[in-house]
Amino acid sequence: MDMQATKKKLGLKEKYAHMTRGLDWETTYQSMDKVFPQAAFEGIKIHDWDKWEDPFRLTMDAYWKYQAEKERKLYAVLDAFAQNNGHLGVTDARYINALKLFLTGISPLEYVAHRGFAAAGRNFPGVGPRVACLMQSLDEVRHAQTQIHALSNYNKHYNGFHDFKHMIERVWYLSVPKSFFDDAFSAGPFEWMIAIGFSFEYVLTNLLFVPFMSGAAYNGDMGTVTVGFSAQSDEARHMTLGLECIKFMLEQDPDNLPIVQKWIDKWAWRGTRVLTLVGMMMDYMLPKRVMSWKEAWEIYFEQNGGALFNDLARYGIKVPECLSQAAIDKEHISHQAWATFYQYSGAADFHTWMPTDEEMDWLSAKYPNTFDKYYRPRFTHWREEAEKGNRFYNSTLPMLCQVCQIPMLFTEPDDPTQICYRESEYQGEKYHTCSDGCKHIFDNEPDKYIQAWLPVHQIYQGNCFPEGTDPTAEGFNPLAEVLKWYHVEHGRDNLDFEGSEDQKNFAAWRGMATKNV
Amino acid sequence: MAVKALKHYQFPAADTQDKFHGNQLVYVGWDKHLFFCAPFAFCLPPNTRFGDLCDKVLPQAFSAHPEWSQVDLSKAVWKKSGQPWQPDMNKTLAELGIGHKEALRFETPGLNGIQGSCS
Amino acid sequence: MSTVFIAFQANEESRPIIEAVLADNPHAVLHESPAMVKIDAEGKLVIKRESIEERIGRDFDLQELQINLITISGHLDEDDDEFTLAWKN
Amino acid sequence: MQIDLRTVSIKPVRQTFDHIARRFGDKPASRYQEGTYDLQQTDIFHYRPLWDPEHVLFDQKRTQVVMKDWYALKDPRQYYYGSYTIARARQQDAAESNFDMVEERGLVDTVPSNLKQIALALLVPLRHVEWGGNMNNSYISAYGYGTAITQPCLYHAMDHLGIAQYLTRIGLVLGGPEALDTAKDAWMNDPRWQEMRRLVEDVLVTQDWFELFVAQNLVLEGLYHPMFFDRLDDQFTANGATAISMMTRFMTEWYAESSKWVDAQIKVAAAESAANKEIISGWVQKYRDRAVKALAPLAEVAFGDQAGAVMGDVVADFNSRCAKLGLAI
Repeated sequence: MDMQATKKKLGLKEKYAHMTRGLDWETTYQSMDKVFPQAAFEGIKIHDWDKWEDPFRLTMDAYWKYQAEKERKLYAVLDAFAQNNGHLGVTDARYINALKLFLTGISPLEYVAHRGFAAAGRNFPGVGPRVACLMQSLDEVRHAQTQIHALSNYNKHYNGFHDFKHMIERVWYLSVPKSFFDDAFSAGPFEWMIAIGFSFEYVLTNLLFVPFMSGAAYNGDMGTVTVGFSAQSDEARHMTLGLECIKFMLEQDPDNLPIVQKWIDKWAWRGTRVLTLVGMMMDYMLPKRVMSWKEAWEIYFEQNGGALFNDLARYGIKVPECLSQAAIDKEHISHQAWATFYQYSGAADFHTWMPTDEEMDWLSAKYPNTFDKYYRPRFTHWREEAEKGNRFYNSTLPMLCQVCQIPMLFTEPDDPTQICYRESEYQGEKYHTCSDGCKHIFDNEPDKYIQAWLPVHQIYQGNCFPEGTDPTAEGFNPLAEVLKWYHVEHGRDNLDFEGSEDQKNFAAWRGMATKNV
Repeated sequence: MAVKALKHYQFPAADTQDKFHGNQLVYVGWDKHLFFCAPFAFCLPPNTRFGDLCDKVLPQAFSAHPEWSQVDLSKAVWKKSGQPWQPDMNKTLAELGIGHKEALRFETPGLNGIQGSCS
Repeated sequence: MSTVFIAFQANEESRPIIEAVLADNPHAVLHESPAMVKIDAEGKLVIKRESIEERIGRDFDLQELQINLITISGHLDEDDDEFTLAWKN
Repeated sequence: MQIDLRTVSIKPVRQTFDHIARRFGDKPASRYQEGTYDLQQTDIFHYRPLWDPEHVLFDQKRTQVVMKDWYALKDPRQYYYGSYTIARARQQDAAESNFDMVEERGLVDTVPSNLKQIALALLVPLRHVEWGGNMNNSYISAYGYGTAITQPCLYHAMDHLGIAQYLTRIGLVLGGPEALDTAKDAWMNDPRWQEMRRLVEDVLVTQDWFELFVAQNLVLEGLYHPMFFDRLDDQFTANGATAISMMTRFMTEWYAESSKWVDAQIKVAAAESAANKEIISGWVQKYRDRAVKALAPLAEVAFGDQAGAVMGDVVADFNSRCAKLGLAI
C-alpha cells in the first residue's frame, strides 16, 4: 500500500521523544509547586526541563526486553554455581570474607538507592529525568536482589552472611556506608543526584565493580563476577544519567554553579572515604590480585575522573580540593584500614589475617614508597605475636570521625606517622573529624551531622545491648553484649581466619572433592 | 552555615553529655604509635583523677604495645585540642577543664614504635 | 585530549562487537582482564551498527550492547546507527 | 588437578538468612522471600530528611493505615526483579508482534472511522492518566513502608509508563504525531476530560501513601481499566476494530494480573483492624464517586446512549469487588 511506503519508520531519538515528552503537563487544578514540592528548596534554578538530553533512549518495552535477557543469563549462572558447589572453586576461603563485607555493607545500599531514585523519579518536574531516575530505581532493586541471591548460596555454607539487614543498622563499621546513603537520601532531589547519580555512580562505582569484580573472577568466583558485571552494565546508564544531570544544572542557570560545586566537593570526599573499605578489600582480601588499590585508583579515578573534571571545567567546575589529599592517601589507606579491621576483628562480622611473606612482597612492590617503611614492621610484629599464641585484639573502643564515621585512622597529608585530628565547635559542643574534607562537610551543615548515630558513642550511652540486659549486673561484659546485639556470634563469625569454622569447613569440603573417600 | 530544608530543621545533638549517665567522653591518642589504629574513646566520670586515667585506664588500652612498659606518662608531652598542655596528675578531669569529648594526645620522646616505624 | 573507554564481559556475544570496534577505531587500545575486555581510546570511540551486523550476519539493535556492557567513560550519544563516546575537549 | 566439585555432597550450615528464618523457619527460601522480606531499614537512621523533618527516612507514620507487620502485604505474584522483567518481556514480545502485524499489514485501514475516532478521542489522552499512575506509584515506592508493598509499586509505576507508551504508539499508528498533540489539547482543554484531570491532579498532591494506593490502584484503575480495556474493547472487536484490540491486549492482560495483587493488599490491610477498614472504605467512597463523575462524559463518547448502562455495570462490578475485599462501601 502507498501509505506504508511513505510512512517512514521513526528513528530512535524521534520515537523516544514521542514516547516520553509530552506525557506530562502543566497542572492547573493543583499548582505545580504543590505537585512538585521538593523542586525548589535546594536553590537550584531550572528554566526549561525540555533541555534535558536523554542519552540512553530506553522505552519500557526495550527496557523489559534487554533486562529480562540479562536476568535469564545471570540466574542461569547462579543456578549452575549453586548446583556445582561453585563456592569450593574459589582460590582460598579467605576470599569469602570480602563477600561478607559486600553483602552487609553494599547490598543494603543498593536497596536504599532504589528507594531514593523512586523519590527522585517522583520529584523532578521534568519527564526526561523522571523516567531515567525510575529506571535507575528499578535497576537498583535488581542489584540488591541479585547480590542477595548470588550470596545466598555462600550464606548456606559460611558464617557472617546470615543477618545483613540487622547488621547494616547496627554494626560499627557498617555505619560508614549506611550513613553515607542516609546522608544522600535525607538531602533534596538535586543533591541526591550529585551524591549518588554523579559522585557515587560516575566517579566511584567503577572502582567497586570493575577492578574488584575482575578480581573476583581471578579468584574463581564466577557467580559474584557475573552479578557484578551485570550490575555494572546498568551503571553505564546510571553514570550517563549522573553526568547529564550535572551538565543540565550547570547549563540552566549560572547561580547553580556554587551550589553544585559545594555538593561535588562534599560527595567526592564522602565517597572517597567510603572507598577506603574497597581499597582494603582489593589489597588484602583477594588472595589472587589483579591490580593494587593504588593502580585501580589511578586508572578509574585519576584518569577517568580527571577527564571528567577537564570536561566540566568549561562550566567553571573546579577539581575538588580534597582530592589532593586523596592522591596522597592512595598509598596508605588500604593498609591503614586493614590494620584497623585486624585489631578490631573481635567486633567484626568477618575474619581477618596477616598477609603471608609472599603477599607482603607483592604489597612492597605495589607500594614501594610506603609499605616497607610504615606497614611491614607492624604487620610482621603482629604475625609473630600471633604465631606465639598472642594474636592482637584491640578491645578498647576507637574515636570516630563525626562525618564519615570511620575510626580516626587517617594520617596527616604531610606526615604519614601522625594521626590527623580536626576539631569543630557547634553550639558549645565539640565535634571531631578525620580530615579537612570531613571537617569542611561538618562545618557546612552542622545541624545535620550533630544527629549522627555514632556507634561508639551509642555503645557508651548503653543503647547497644540486647533488650533486658542489665549493665549493672555482676560480670557484665559490655563487648560480649554488643556482639549479641549485633547478632555476631563470638568465636564463629569474628576473630582471625586461622582456626575459624569457615577455614575448617572449606578445607574439609575441598578435601572431599579432591580425594576418593 | 544553616541547612537548607523544606521545613524548620533543628534537632538535638545525639551525643550531649546528659546522655552518658553521669559520665563524659574523653579521647586519648598515643602519637607516633599507629600500632593502635586510632585514638581511643573513654567514658568516665568527670571527677576521675587524671592520675587514675593514666594509671588505671590507659594501661588496659595501650599495654599490648611492646614499648608500653617503657612509658612514663608523667614525662609524656601532652596536647589538648592540638595545643601544648600540661596535666596535673592529682586533679580531676573537670578541674583540668577537660570537657565532654575532649581530645588529648601524648608523645613519648625517644619511643618511635616498632623498628622506629612509628607503629 | 582525554581517554574514553568501554568495557564488555568477555564472552562469545561480545567478540564480534569488540572486533567491530577495533576495526572502526584504529586508535583504540585493547586491555584484557579476567572476564572483562576494556577498550581505551583517545578522545572518541564510535561503535557502528553496520560493522557489527557485517560480523554477525543479522540485524543488530545498538541497544543490545547493554546486555554485555560493563562500563563506559565519556559523553554518550546514541542513535540508530552509532553509539559514540567522546570528551568534548 | 581436576576437581569435580559436583560430586561433593555437603550439608549446608544454614538454609537461609536469619531474618528470613525468623519469619519462616530455617528452610530453603524462595528468591522472592530473600529478595523482599525485611530489606528496608526500620530502626536506626542518622539524619532527618531535609524534605520531611517531621519523619525519619522510612517511617510508618506517613499513612493513617496501621499494620502490625507491613510484610503481611505480600505480592501473590511473588515478583522480584528477575521474575517481573521476564514476565513483562514475554508480554511485550506478544504486544510487539501485534503492533508489527497491525502496522505491516496496514490493519488500521480496516478500522471503521467512527471507532477510530473514539480510539483517538479516548485512548490517546488516557496516556496522561497512565502517567499520573506512574507518578503515584513511584511516590508509594519511595515513601511507603516495607519492601513487600513498595517493591511491586515500583513495578506498577513502570507498568503505567509502559502502558502510557503503548497508548502513545496507538496514537502514532492511528493518527501520527499530530494525534498526540490533539489528545494533549483535549486533556488540557476539552470539558469532557476536565473532571478526570482535576481528579488526577488532586490525587497527585495526596500525602498519605496508602490513600494514594486506594485512590489510584483500587478505585481509578478499578473503574477506567474495565471501562476502556474491557467494555470498550468488546465494542471494538464486535464492530470490526480488532486491530485496536490487538494493540490493547497488553493492558487487558495486565489488568487481570495486577488487580489481583491490588486486591490482596486491600484485603489484608482492611482485615487487620476495624480502624483500617473504616479508613480504607472511606477513601473508596470518596474517590469512587469522583471517578464515576469524571468517567461519565467519557463513557458517553465511548458508548453513546448505552453509556449509563455500561457505567452502571462497571460500578456494580466494582462495588461487589470491594465487598469481597471486606470493605464497607
